[in-house]
Amino acid sequence: MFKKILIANRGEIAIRVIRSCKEMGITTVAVYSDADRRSLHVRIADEAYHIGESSSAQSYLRMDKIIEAAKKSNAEAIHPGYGFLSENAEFTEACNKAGIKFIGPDAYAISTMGDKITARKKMIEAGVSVVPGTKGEMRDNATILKSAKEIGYPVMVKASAGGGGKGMRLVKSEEEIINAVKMAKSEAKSAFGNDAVYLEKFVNSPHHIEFQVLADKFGNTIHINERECSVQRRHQKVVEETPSPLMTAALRQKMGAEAVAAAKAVNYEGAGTVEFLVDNDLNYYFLEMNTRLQVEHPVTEQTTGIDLVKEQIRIAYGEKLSLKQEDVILFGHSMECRIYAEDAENNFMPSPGKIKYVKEPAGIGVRNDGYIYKGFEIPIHYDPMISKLIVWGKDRQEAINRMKRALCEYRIIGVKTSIRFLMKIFENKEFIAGNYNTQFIETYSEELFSGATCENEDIENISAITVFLEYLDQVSLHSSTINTQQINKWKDYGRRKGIGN
Amino acid sequence: MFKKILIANRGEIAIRVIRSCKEMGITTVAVYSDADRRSLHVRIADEAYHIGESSSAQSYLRMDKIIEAAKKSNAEAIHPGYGFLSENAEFTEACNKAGIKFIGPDAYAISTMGDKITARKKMIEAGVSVVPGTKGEMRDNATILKSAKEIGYPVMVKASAGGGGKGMRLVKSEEEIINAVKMAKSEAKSAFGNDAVYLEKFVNSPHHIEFQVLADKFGNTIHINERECSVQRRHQKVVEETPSPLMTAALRQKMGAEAVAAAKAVNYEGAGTVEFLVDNDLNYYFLEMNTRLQVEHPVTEQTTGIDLVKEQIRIAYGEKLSLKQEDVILFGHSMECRIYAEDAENNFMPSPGKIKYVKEPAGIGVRNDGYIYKGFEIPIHYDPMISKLIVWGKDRQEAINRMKRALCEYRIIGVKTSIRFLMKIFENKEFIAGNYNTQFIETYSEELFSGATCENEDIENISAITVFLEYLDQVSLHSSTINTQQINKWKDYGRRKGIGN
Amino acid sequence: MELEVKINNKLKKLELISQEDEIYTIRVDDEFYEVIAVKTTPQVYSVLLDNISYTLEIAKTDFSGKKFNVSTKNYKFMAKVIDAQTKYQQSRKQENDENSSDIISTPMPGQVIKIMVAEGQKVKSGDTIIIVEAMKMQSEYKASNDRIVKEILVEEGDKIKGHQPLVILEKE
Amino acid sequence: MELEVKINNKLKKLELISQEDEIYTIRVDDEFYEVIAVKTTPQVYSVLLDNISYTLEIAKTDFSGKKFNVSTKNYKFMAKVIDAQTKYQQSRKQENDENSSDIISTPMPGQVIKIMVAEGQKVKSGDTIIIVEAMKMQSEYKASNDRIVKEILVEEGDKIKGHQPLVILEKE
Repeated sequence: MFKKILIANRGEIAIRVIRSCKEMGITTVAVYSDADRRSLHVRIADEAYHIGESSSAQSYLRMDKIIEAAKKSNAEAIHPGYGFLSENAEFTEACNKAGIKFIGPDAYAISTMGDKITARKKMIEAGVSVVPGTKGEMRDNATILKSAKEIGYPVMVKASAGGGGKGMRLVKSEEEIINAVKMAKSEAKSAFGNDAVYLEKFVNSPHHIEFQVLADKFGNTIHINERECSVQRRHQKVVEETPSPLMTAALRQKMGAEAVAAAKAVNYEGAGTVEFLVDNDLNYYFLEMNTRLQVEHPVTEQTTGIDLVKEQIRIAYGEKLSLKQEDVILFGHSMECRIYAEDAENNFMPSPGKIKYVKEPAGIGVRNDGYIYKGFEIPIHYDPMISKLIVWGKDRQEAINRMKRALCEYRIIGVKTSIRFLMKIFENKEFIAGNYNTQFIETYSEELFSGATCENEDIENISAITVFLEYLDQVSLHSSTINTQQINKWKDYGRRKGIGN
Repeated sequence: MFKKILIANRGEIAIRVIRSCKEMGITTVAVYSDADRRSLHVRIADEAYHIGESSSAQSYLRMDKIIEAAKKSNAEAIHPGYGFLSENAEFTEACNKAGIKFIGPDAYAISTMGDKITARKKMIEAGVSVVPGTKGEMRDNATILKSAKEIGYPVMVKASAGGGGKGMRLVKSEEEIINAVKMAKSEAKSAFGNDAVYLEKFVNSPHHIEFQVLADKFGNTIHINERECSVQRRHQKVVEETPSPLMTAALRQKMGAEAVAAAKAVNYEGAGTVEFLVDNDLNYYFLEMNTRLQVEHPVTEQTTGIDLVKEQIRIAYGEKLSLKQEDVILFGHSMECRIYAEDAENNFMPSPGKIKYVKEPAGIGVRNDGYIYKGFEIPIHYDPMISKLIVWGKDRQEAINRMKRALCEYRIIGVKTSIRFLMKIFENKEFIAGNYNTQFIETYSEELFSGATCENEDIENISAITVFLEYLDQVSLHSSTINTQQINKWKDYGRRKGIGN
Repeated sequence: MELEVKINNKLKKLELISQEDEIYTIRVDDEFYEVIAVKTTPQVYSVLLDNISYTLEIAKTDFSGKKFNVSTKNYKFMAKVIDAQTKYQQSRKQENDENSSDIISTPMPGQVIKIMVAEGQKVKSGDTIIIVEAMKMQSEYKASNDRIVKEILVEEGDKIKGHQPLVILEKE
Repeated sequence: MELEVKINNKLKKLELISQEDEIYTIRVDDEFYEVIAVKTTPQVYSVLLDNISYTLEIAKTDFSGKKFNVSTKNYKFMAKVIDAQTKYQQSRKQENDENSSDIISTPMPGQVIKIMVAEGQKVKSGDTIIIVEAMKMQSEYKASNDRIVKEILVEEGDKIKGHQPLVILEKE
């Protein structure tokens, strides 16, 4: 096995990876930017290398610095976590060149899946269901009109190199299509330097369901069940769970097989995720493949007993998968909440700052993968995620009740958080019933974002009383009450000693 | 379901119970002594009642005060936790009289299992294997000599009402037996007010293996696998795990069936534990039944997905068991360490005191059921347990590696703890191989208790450097460096404003 | 002992009537509360009122020791103690406000991305003054009245703290 | 800046050679260490030495600010800073020790169960003076020399703190 691994990431995911390395007896190397000198991942790792200034571009995205640190520390492999360099084909090649094993798929798999038109083509070849749409680029208006008609309105115009909604357009009728394609091309050109766009059928109010896959270098590829990630805000996942409330055993088998086919089509190696859109009639369409570990991977771990980070490392080391498809179980139900330093009641403004108090939830069925501590200042430079709060329950109802209990135990002062907003999701009747799709947050926005105004006079008054007591306590501290008592005790002791003489 | 439950306990187990109540939507009532006003269970509960002075006898053992609190708060049921009043038949009857449901078995089951001679008789009737020995009291020397000869030396003399080793004697030959019985009777009389003793075959270097059982009031009784608790120090369990490294599926079925028979023999209701001694030839003998929740119950929860506290509450409410024997699974491996405030390197002297710093372990597969916080003063009046640290792994090896990782993350300053001692257990080769019995700690005492002297010059020097820096920091604080800087910044701002004018 | 505490925007008058060990009788406006209160750690209070258990976490928000964030199971409050000193300062501040300058600042730390104005420039209500980025999200800070830019205290690219004055506006 | 630090029972001489931001060069006896050290919170130091990461938790053990418990991944130390003031006090203490009294105290808080002696009584080395209970475990505290009981400062049943003087013995 590897003796030493460098983790090219920060925050909770760096700690998540380090923990599994430690359990495998592997020495861990952290890297850090200026802003992260006090970050927990630096302390929990065995070694730590400074790689640059605070901005990501000058630190966690600097391939040269990271490879230099790996060489200096004699790390044999690099785990990229998620984000940063985790889906960067160039970085995997740089690692190869430096003789360091990149823990993830090869450049071919990353770049094929990274380009949407190429990925679509590959998936169609591999027999994976894709959203009906055009196969390649569209050069003339006649082709555009014909293709759109074949697909049937409404259609989506999408950029091949796209992401984050850029170069994406919803077209409802024939009149709009030519102009929409023109606009999308122009946007795509400026955003990605590539004006290729394609047309896709618009899937109305879909579910976002993804399959975790594992593949070794010997071509053994399995899926490890699905995750339902339809609770999204602006395409950002908020709550994830497994199993999906929508899933049936038959559908899982069918979709799982296609996820495996998708991975095999690009000779995938490591852990990856194949994302699908699923409509209300349970038609499903390949959306994209994420060629790395996902933030929501723990819900899969909790329900299958598989440590996905350890599997990644074993695969990267060249081991054969120890699991066969039929060994994968699905035990109970797991859910994850992403806890962010943001002001949910104020349009989710980021809320960086110093943690003045933190009490993390614990106890039966609760796992909190975090990295903050009291006194830590959440840097302004990176993603504002504080932790992933994961629960396991024997069924969905127990998982929901446990998540509510855990959210209730979780107390953070110093930054605003999404905790109260999340609590409302777990109190929403349709969510509890398992009836939700990607439109969920929008549909119930009024309920979910209702300001938590306090209607309880007692609680206000008790808060006022507590503030009053705190003020009194401070005043008495300044007037040295405590020191006086201290002195009196010594006097008392002296006096008693005196009497004894 | 019950709307409100009073928890007649403190510390980690009170919090453990409250968490499951919260997940069931049940309002919780805590009770507390003078010493526990700042204890976490008071804060985490919905309500809290003061029940007396610090000593247990004046608070947590005061049945009248606890029942009064239950009545005042309109609690419908009382959960006793473990220890204190949890195995007190008188208390269950007092609850009955007050119209409050005691969450546990009835007085008959508690008192039958509480008296060793009566329990032995019952078990023999029920066909449960017991250690070969005398059936009743021994009135004359001839009977004693005859019985001992039948059993075969060495034999144990045990007090019927016994516990904690009092009134217990190992006899190796015929010459010693008469005197040993006389001494044991006298000790038993003064310790328990009851001089009844009996003889048992001495089981050499046994394993301590126990079975968790659940029984509803309709007579449905099942077992939920075994727990191996052979790592003991002076009859105190230190590390527990499930499954037992010794267990086979066939033996589990046989012993489990006897555990169920034992529970049925006393019309058991609720959660209980049937303890067995197992010798190296896998002969097993009923030891005793604990008619309450055990400290080590979480390892069973982690490997079966069953929340035992919730099951206790459902059974007490009169629900039928939702599980059948064939529904009980055994998924992966779980281990528990008891973290104590004690000085393992100094004969396990209790080490109460103020917690100056605490960092609890977390992450994949780790559960820490605790109750301390920074600034909390562990009271001198009660059991010095700080927390139960529980891990789950897909197999025994992963559980061991995870426990080592978790123990390594666990940092406590202010009181001495057993953490380093525990770490050595998980590094012992025979423990790792699963070859251990109740003699384990004694056998390896030299290795396990070896003082952790630091051989690393660098670490000593870095510690010295850190102390030096801390000293410098304090000196500079006293000379108000920080305040000066603060003032300078304001000056600077004022100056800049001034220039602007 | 008597003073005022502002909870969010509600002003409450408090008076300590009596104290015996951990039992406090306190009047809040016209109601009397008997609470058992202990400070378990420097930031956490455990308060029992009629045997109902409340936990309140409290953190100072500035150096005055009079402004706090208070957090309970379901709510968070901004709280402020108004004692004699505060009242005096408030009365002085009101005078200053009469011919005051507007100070543009941000509620959180970040980085100055773009300054849209120059010193001496006239701006209208709603004009963007400065753009600040934190955690990859940019926010525009606008003038709330017609003003003149008196002074710009930062440069583009500067790291800034929360509540730090960035741009000072004044009436024409 | 130069002083002595005692780690358990080893005395080490330390000197701060230079400091630039978080990089300290410190001499320990005859070895030079260049460390990157930050205090992440009031009790935790993160120290990097040759890119190896050490976390040290530190807590004061008394009010002097010179005695600490230090905890690292695998070890715990008692540490003591010996500065000029300490040295002066030590030299004075030695004088006192010449004709000093023995003070019986316990390392932890507990309750006095039984006092085995009376004031004025002669005791021999090994005689039990007092029995104290903590967490249901009783401990006997004995005289380490032949002495006379000068003063008993507690009564049976008293709650006591750690290190509190309980009984004072003196030479005949």
